[in-house]
Amino acid sequence: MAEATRWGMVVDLDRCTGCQACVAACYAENNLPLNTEEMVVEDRAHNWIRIERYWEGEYPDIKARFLPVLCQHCANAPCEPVCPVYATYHNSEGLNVQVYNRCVGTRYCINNCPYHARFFNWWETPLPDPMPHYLNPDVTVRSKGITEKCTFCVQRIRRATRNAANEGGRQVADNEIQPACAQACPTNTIIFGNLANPNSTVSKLAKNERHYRLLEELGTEPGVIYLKKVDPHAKSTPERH
Amino acid sequence: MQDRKVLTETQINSELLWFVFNKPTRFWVALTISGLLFLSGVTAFAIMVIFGLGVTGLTTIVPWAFMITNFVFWVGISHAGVMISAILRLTQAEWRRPVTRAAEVLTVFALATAAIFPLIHMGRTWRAYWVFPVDFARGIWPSVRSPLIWDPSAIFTYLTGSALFVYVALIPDLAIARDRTTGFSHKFYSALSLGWRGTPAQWRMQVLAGILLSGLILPVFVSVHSIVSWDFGMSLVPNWHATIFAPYFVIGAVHSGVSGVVTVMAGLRIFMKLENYITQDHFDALGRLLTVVATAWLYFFLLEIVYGFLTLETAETAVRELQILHYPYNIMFALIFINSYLIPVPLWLFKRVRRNIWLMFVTTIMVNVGMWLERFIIIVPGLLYRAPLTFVWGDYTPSVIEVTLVVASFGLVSFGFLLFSKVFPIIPIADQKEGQAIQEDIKIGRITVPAVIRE
Amino acid sequence: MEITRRDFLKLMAGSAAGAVVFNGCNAPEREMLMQSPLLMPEDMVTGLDNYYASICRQCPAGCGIIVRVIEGKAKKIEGNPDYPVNQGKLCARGQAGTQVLYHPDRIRGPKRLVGARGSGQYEDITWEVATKELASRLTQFQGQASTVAIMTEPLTGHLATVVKKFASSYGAEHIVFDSLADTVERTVANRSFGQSTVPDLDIQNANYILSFGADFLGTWGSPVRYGKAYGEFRQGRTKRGTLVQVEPRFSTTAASADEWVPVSPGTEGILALSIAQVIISQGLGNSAAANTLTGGAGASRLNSFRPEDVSKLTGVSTDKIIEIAKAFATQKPSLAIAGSTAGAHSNGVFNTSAIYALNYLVGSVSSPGGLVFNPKAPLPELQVTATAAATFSDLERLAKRLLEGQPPVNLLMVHNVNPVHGLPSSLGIKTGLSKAGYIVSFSSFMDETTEMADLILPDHTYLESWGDDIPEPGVGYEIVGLQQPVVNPLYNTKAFPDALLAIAAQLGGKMRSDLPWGSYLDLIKQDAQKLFALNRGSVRAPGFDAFWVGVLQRGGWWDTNAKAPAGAAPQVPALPSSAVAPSFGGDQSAYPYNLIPFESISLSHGQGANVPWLQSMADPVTTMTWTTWVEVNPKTAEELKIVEGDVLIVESPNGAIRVPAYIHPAIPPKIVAIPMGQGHTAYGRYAAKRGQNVFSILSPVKDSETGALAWAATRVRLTKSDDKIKMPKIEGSVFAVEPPDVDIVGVTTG
Amino acid sequence: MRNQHQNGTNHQVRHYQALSPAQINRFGLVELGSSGPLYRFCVRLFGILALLGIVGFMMRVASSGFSDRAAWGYYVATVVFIFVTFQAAPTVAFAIRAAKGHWRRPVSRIAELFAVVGVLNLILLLPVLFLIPPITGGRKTFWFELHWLLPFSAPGFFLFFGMLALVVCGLCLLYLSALPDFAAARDAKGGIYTGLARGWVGSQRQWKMLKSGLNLLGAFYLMTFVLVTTLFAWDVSETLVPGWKDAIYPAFHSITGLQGAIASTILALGIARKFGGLKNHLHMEQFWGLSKPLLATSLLWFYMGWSTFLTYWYGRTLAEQHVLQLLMFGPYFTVFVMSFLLKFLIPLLFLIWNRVRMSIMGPVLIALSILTGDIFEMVRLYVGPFTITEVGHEMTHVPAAHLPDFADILIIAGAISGAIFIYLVSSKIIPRISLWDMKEGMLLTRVQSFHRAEVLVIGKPE
Ligand SMILES: Nc1nc2c(c(=O)[nH]1)N[C@H]1C(S)=C(S)[C@@H](COP(=O)(O)OP(=O)(O)OC[C@H]3O[C@@H](n4cnc5c(=O)[nH]c(N)nc54)[C@H](O)[C@@H]3O)O[C@H]1N2
Ligand code: SF4
Ligand code: SF4
Ligand code: SF4
Ligand code: SF4
Ligand code: SF4
Repeated sequence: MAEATRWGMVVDLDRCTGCQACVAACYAENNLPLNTEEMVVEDRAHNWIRIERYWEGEYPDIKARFLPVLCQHCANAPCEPVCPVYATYHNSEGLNVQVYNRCVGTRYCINNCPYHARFFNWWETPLPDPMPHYLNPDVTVRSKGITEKCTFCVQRIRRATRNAANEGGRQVADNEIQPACAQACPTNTIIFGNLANPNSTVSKLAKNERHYRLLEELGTEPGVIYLKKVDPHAKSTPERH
Repeated sequence: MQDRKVLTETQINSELLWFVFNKPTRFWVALTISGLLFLSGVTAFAIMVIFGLGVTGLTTIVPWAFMITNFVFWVGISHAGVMISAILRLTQAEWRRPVTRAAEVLTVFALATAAIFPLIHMGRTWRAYWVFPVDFARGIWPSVRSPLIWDPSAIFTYLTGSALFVYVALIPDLAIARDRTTGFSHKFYSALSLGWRGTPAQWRMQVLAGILLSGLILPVFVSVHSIVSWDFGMSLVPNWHATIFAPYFVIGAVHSGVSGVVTVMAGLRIFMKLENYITQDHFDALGRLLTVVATAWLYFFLLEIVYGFLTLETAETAVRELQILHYPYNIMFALIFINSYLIPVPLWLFKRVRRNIWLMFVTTIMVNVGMWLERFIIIVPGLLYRAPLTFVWGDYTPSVIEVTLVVASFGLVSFGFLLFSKVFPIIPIADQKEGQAIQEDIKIGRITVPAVIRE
Repeated sequence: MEITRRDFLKLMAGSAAGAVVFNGCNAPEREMLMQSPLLMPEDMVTGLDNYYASICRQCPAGCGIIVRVIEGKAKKIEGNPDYPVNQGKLCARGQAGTQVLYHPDRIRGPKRLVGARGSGQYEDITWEVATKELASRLTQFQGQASTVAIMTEPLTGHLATVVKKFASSYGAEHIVFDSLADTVERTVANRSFGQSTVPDLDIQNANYILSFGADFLGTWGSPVRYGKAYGEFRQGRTKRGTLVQVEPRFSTTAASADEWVPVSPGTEGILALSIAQVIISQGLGNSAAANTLTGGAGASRLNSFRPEDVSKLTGVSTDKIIEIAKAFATQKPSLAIAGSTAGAHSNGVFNTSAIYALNYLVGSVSSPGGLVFNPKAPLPELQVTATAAATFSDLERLAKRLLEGQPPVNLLMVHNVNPVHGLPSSLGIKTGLSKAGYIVSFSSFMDETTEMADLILPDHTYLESWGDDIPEPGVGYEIVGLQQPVVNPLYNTKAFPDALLAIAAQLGGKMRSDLPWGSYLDLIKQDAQKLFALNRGSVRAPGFDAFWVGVLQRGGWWDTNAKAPAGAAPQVPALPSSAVAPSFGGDQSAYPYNLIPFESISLSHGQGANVPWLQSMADPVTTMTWTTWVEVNPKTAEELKIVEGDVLIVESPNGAIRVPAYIHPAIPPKIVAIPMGQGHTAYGRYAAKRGQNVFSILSPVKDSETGALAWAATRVRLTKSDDKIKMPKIEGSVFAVEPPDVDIVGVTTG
Repeated sequence: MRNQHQNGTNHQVRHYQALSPAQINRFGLVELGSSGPLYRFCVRLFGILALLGIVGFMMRVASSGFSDRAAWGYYVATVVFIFVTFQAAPTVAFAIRAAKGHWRRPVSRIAELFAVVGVLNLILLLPVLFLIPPITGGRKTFWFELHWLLPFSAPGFFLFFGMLALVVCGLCLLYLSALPDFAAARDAKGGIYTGLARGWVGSQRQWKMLKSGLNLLGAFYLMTFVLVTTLFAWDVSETLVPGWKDAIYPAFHSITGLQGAIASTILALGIARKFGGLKNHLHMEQFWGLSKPLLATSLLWFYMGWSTFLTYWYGRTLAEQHVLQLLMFGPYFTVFVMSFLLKFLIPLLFLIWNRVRMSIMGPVLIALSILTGDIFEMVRLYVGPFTITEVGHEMTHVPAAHLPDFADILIIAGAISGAIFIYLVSSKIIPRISLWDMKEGMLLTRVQSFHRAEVLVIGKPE
């Protein structure tokens, strides 16, 4: 790519309703295994994006706060240095990439991801026929013993860049790439784009005064920028602004 | 050393080689039991490979638990060998002589067992060779920035070193065995004893090699557990990400390792009837050593716990709270403290306890129960309450498979140890004789004081 | 010193550790470039994909979809960015369509019962045999046509045409079944606004939304459409809107609201009238409207609703009522909506009409930021839209008739509905069905009702069929959505309308002439010609073929200029001067808790239960998956000495179910809530024998005016059982609150 | 009695100097009370410097008062320096006694004598107590929210009583160890020694009590020392720095103390040998014996420091970056490099050679390097933290380096001189060599021939 690229995302918490459309979209796009009841009970379910719900206050003055959490594609990703085989690495476009067929399944990266964004294939999880028909051919189906996680729908990024290259080597347009979750999200909570381009929608949104990054104090430099929830009735304490 | 026995060289030879040349039933029983335990582990591993790691109790929240705990535990035990041999050899502690080989052999088998665990805990053990630089064709290398690459390097260095250590010290004894055997055994011992004749030149070489190896292996010994600790320290997991881990792990390893040696010594003394060699003096000396080590360990243990609170950060304090207040971790926490310090150390202050083989046997086993739990409580609670994201805090219960693997590891170590002691003398014969030679008495007025000759 | 972790690691890797100590501070900020030499699927070209526009049929909202198809296999469903209802967005259920299409438990061809009814023993037959079989039955009962009934879901578009024609031509009864029928809302729309369809909501432009029970961000109405508008309402414009949710249960919408007002169940209307009282007495609202609404009497008509008088009854403080009233009247445009629980009481119409009337007071009827009315369909042929569902009273009569055989039901044809699962078991519908003469099911899945069938003529799934749709709630202008098959039918199934046409053809005579089309597609195309002839709207073309292609490509036809006529304001009915109190099934002393069943955001009231993605998708607030739970307030839990996962026996006067408790900090202490959708005994491997069906214990309380089921009017008692389960939920093992020292969910007050 | 075998091949025997008990006594007691010109000069010099230190202290108070914490950084660093070097030295006496090294006997007293420095340091500590912010000040602290339980400034309270216990213990240790020598002095000279040696007759019971008393007091001294170091580490430096979350730091600090203890002892031995007339008592063997733990503690110092560094670097949270910045790479970079060189690199590069270890000059110079390094180290660890005013979890900006002013220099020089002054004076009252220990050693050692070699036979009575 000619243009400097740092793929990033803005998640506007004031829009999110916790509806889970993004979760289902990610299941469908990325060939996630079926999260059986056992997997959920055993804390082994795969949700590359999940909607965390925090409680604040007590009945009747209680608030639920929704927070979509996915891989933050950290510029300083703690998951990367611990991998002994380079199965997770950083690419030149700012993506934290997971190379499934290189992963030996140490799960060290899972330990070290402060966002709990990584998932391990505890079993082989075949789909009953004819369900494999809906599998996305652009995305590997992971076998047992491998760690996986949100890729920012890298296959869509690849497709768009390839198309752009085929169309006379033009630049990928702003908002041309939509990860499945962003595409589905009814409220437009999720916006994706190139943070390195100051004119992109994400870059502009990222400068919104409500912006913050999750667990920023860890110095991971996430590529996902959150915009704060607006709550006129929030019990505002000095630390929480 | 109050109760030094005077033994003739012939007596030493025959007593220490008795086990090698005879086949007592108790040996075969013990070997079979430990072999079966080991086989149960092989079965458990096969199940893991065939069905996937889902058969364990591990979860996305706790991806490391029993197997890694057991890994750290055995690496810890393995520290006793060099601790006893190298340090005592360098400081010329006389009482070391009968203790060294058992300690070193324990090191080798404990370490070999430990090395198995990171491998079988992998999701794709069959790809384990990728952590070594093998993929020349595609130019794909392991990542030297990962502590998981430092681990195998350190462990294999240590394993090679300690195996060499055992072997070098073993050569004169192999020659003794060679001279007393015929047929295949003779050929076997001949080959291994590398033409040892006991010439002054050979002895000089042997002593020099021993001292050199001792000096070289000490840094390795410190590095191994430091590196193991960095598997945790280099992460961002609350409670794991602690500066203290390297020395804390090393001192903990020495604590559990020396305790392990005492347990094994007591077991040997009873099992092989070695009262003439492994004497109460040894337990006395090791007991005193343990008191010091345990106290140092306690200091680090307390520092580590206190520092979780000192930060006043939720992620850290939550883990301490879990460790100290919540079932079942509170029980384990109490057991660690009680088993590894509160009961044994005050007892060891009494000479009578230190000289009581059964009490030493029991207290050192207690220490290691505590130390196993200590590793567990370092590893698991930190993961359970990993990050400030309280939304994803979880639970962990080990599965039968994991418990089996842990039990099997004890089977494997005993199996190896037993097999070794069947083939080689477990007390260094030559060293024992040297000790006999340099012991002296001196008279001061009316009392006689035991003394040793300083070269 | 700005050193990235990678810099350091590189140094570690590349140089002696000692060098780091001294050089570290000067290390340049540079990324460590490490491209993998391994080939990944995303790097490969995997073939050509096609995208087909169609309509989502996972719920009645009817969003526009685009399906990615590769080599004849549907891969991914996406929102149609062009389609006015959802504008490119899609909900989770919409995403899950591929799992419906490729579901392993689909019925793969026509079947005939060979064993006893309900035994599940069927033989495979051909469509020819199947059609003949049904035709001969129909011929047999031609004399007593009224003993034949067709039961379907609420239908729109040409499917409604075909079914209605079929029924009327034969003389059969057409029963429209919907567990959560919108009868009350429709009645109020009609009475208060003179509308035959439910109005659309201009959420995007509203400034203050006062929603009574309407979970419009979760399950009510057109969630994707409303969700999209809600996003704009929050952050898509200069002034952020305010949302107040008045509801006894903490729904998804309550969770997103600026304020949640837990109101006593069934008193929503009283609260609304109290708000009206404040607005009128303080002269805040539109005085003309106030005059009309009070029949000229002014605030005095509402004297019995003064906040201080109703505060105790509604459980909302006087101050809060006044505050809401003032805000509602002043922060215009404001919008009052009622739905779900507000209407699901014995006084449902009273509640709903009182709430909607508030819109008159602030001038939000048919104005920006308020209620938006829809025009009639562009063609009279499509006017059959919005088939009103049978009321609960009708279904009670049906059940009685089935049970007593008087008058008999000789032949019952069922399409896409599951009354056995979706009705209170006190009705005895299952026993009733077992007594019906002959049952034919057109279902794609072996659900509880289909299990009772004698003959099964499986329909295609919606991704394999043609169809059209006039969405309701509409978009404020004329729209016809077009549904097309995106893949060839997987199995030996037949589209329901085509099956009916084939039978009609077989029956011949009047049936044949009333339903003359060779196929359902012919019918659709025939009317598409008329749309083409209008020569306006989103697709205009020189010839029909081009028009047809255009409509297929865009997913339908619409005309943004064709809005509802301004027309004369409808007759505004006066507000009641006295309250209609709710009544409940089960008396307070024996059954101390109000049970609020609620629609699951993923499973709806049961349709989604066979789809594994939807089963594993977390409920937004509790994060529960795969099962049923009962939401219990922590205080109540303390009184009952229960903890999460304890199985409770939830007992109403009409039955009991065993459900694990979820300790829910945001449910009022005297209320318990249970999601709908589970408790299937059949319906495929992912649905069967899972959770409990809350419908089964509902008391047969009805809205006093319409006879609709008052499904939120049951009282229960709770008993702790000895069982305990580990809850299948996404959240962790502790109560998730933000730690004091870290901002997890950033919140700002302005 | 045998004389030195200058050309012998056997090193142990080479330096073995057998003296008779009478010789030992005579030599040890003759110097008590008497003094040479060099001694007198030193006492005067250090006395005057100490007085200047008091002047410096006055200047500090006058110019900064007690509220400006930053101004007191060098003062605190000096107190801790004296603590981790001189005051630490008695631990060496205990350690070598417990290890039963046969070469230890002439070393113990020289190390134990440092206990008297504790009295001075206890006094110097008093101002520090007012400088540590109280726990009620909102700072992150080990004492949590315990202020309801502890109505006083908890850190100062525990630090003071810990220090008091240490000083008392040190003096008791010194007194007990010197008791038989006092008795010898009493027998030879009388005077104050009659009072000091009261009751000592040398009965078996008394000897037994003396031995176990020395062990107990020594162990207690070591543990109290570690405890007080830990308190210094926690309350006087670490908790002042937001984000400094370093569990190893107290242990690291204790190791600094043990390294300083050995270095101080070696330096004192060197001076005593060169200028104090102890040539016949102190031999290469003593320096050799101490140089091994000196190397070990230097290595441990690096090891623990590296652990912290590596952990912080991998963690790389913002807080950790700031702490590294403050303590290593930022304002105190030079200071850090100096302490790293003097306390680790130089000792390592030289002490790994047996040739250096087996000499007298070598260990002494290394000890000097380490002690100098300790000054830098204390500046790094205390001056920096004292310049920080913010409280909380994370430092938002790293303050600039704080340089010493004239008052600070007077304080540093004065306090150290004061410590030396006290030591010198005490050594005229208490024998610098443990006479009874030496005599015992003579009794337990023989030189014998073994086969063709001449060997030492050492009695091991326990
Ligand atoms: N979806 C899918 N993908 C596949 C496969 C599959 O089965 N399904 N099969 C895989 C396999 S086995 C293979 S071998 C590859 C084949 O993949 P390709 O090598 O891409 O094969 P083709 O598409 O058959 O032909 C390549 C191009 O060569 C042109 N061509 C034909 N004759 C000549 C000629 O004489 N000179 C020149 N210069 N060009 C010519 C053709 O017009 C065409 O544009 O595809 C692989 N990819
Ligand atoms: S969020 Fe986790 S998985 Fe993603 S880059 Fe960061 S550390 Fe790695
Ligand atoms: S689980 Fe896979 S990606 Fe993660 S650290 Fe291990 S090998 Fe690397
Ligand atoms: S970006 Fe793609 S992979 Fe990541 S959560 Fe969204 S849909 Fe899933
Ligand atoms: S789809 Fe959008 S609104 Fe719904 S949960 Fe996901 S991010 Fe939130
Ligand atoms: S709201 Fe209904 S129609 Fe729209 S996508 Fe969801 S299920 Fe489909």
